[in-house]
Amino acid sequence: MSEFKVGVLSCSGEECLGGTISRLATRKVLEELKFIDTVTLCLPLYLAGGEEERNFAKVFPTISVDGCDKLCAKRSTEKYSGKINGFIDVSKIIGDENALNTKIVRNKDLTDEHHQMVDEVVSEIVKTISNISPDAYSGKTFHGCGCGNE
Amino acid sequence: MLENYAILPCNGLDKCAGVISREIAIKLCEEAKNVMICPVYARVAEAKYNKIVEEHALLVIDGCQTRCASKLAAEKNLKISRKISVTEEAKIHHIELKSDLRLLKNENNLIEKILNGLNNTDNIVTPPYDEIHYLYNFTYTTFQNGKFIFRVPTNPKIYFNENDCWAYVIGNRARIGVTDFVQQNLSDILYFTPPDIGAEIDQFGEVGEIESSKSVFELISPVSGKVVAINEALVTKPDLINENPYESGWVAELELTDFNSDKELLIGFDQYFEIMKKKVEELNG
Amino acid sequence: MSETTFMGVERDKIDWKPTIDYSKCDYCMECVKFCPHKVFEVRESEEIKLIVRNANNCVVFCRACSKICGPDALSFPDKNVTTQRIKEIRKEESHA
Amino acid sequence: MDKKVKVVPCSGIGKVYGLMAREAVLKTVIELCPDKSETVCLAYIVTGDKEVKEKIEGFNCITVDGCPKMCASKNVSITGGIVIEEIKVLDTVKAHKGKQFGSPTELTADGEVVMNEIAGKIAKKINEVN
Repeated sequence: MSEFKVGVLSCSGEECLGGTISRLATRKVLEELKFIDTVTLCLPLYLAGGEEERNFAKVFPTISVDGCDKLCAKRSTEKYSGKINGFIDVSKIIGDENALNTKIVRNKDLTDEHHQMVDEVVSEIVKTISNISPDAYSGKTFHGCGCGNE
Repeated sequence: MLENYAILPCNGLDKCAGVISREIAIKLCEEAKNVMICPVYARVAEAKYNKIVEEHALLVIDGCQTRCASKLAAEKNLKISRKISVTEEAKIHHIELKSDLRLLKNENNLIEKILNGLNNTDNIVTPPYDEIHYLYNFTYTTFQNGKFIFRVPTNPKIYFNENDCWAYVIGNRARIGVTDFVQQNLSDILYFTPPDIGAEIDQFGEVGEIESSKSVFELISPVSGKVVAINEALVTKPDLINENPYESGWVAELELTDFNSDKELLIGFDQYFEIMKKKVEELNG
Repeated sequence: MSETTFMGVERDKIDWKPTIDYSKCDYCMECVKFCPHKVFEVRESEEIKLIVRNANNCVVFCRACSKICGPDALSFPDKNVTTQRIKEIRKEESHA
Repeated sequence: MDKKVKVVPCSGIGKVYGLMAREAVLKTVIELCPDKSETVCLAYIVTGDKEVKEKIEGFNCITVDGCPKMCASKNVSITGGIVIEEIKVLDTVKAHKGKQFGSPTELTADGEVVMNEIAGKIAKKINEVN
């Protein structure tokens, strides 16, 4: 089992395309890029009492992927878990006019062009993960858990 | 005489056991004041039977081991009062069921035996049973895999088998259930099929079933005994098992028959914790 | 797999696995899809298309595959006999 | 404008039920009831920002949750929204036993069926109040 697990939190925003792209790119990193051991975390669980999500982000390095410059995922993670080891603003990659499109949000409406945007965000996520300082992985001991990650 | 029951047979058409389930249901309705529930119609128009189910105790007759009738009852949140399985009954009476779909001597013989059994037992739905107070102030030891947290209670009165089920033993009773390993692997549990109240369970015998959209898990009893209660709350809220499989998600309560001997093949927290950790690692490694 | 144990007994010594009744099996392969432990193996090009490949992977006392088997083609040993046998082996080994 | 019912899914990213909730809500607000409903980013609600609070506080909201943790419902309530209906994806899923619904990335045809059913339930509720 890899010691280098990384949490990825996407905003999955429902109001505009940026949110959908953040979600799809995060899923793609999880499903297709096996050399990075990523774990997706549910943002709304932070407030709804998700012990597992909160603990994970406190102990493992975590990055956020946001659809627009409101950076909801980044800010909430900082608020509830204290730190973030990198963040991505999808609107900076695909441009505001795309990110803020409120008409095309559903998976079935996406075109090849949109899937290309997803891939661009995927490479940005990979880059961000590889830039995480090795220090972020240390001190990841759990209190009294004897976890199997060693 | 079995009376005032709603009878739900599987009515399986492609197997002898299913055909027998239908015949038994017909006979029960002919002989006494029982009402039939058609499984096909119940599936598409359950409201049709609401009143009948409210006013009658429910007898479920499963033909083969797939137990479609039980599953249908679980899916529709119906409370089962009695349950029989034609396949199990055939084994008990040493009658071998063939693949023939017509009822011949052999089959009629079994039908008669099953009907006798049903008509000659008391119509007690739930045997009287005294509540034992189970204290749930467990301390847990946990380990984490990715974001998933696995907990195991350290209470010395809780015994485990290697099939990921536990028994919380107090006096001659035990509550049983599944561990976090099962709950985490199944994910959202949608269906619960409880064991029958009054059923005699051997150690390592089947004692209910839970199911998510990922998989089905058959509970393997750590202890031998008679089922005296089931966790009724799970019938409508099986996800209580996801919430806490050791406390609100307990499955059934057994009156123990031979715990001293059962204990030989049970393990405590220390051993189970290590086994579970290894299982999680193998699954994810 | 010889290092795996069940209740302290070498898995190899415990007779617990499904037996396929080929007169009933219709090769629907539901059991293969169901069992996460890869007990079964599909052999597309052979006459007998399904075999019990990794008997020792089979979880002792688990009979779940037989429950999903439509044609009732899977059977298991008598659980009480297996339980007794495990107890005996444990005794033998503790005396050894 | 402001009378629009706010429909908020959990959009959980770990299980297919989160995607079902999300797609059902998007179908409702984009296709079925565009004039009577709109969605609000749940991630935005979680931030607790003043602007998003104004969008939710005191408004009729329908939440759609994919798991018993009820994230959408809880977060909308905390932010002051009036939850007029809590839809649970699993309630609808239960009636479709033995089917495969897809992944958190993509729904199968069976997944689409359940998603459409949920969208129908949301739309029905919207039409009742509006």
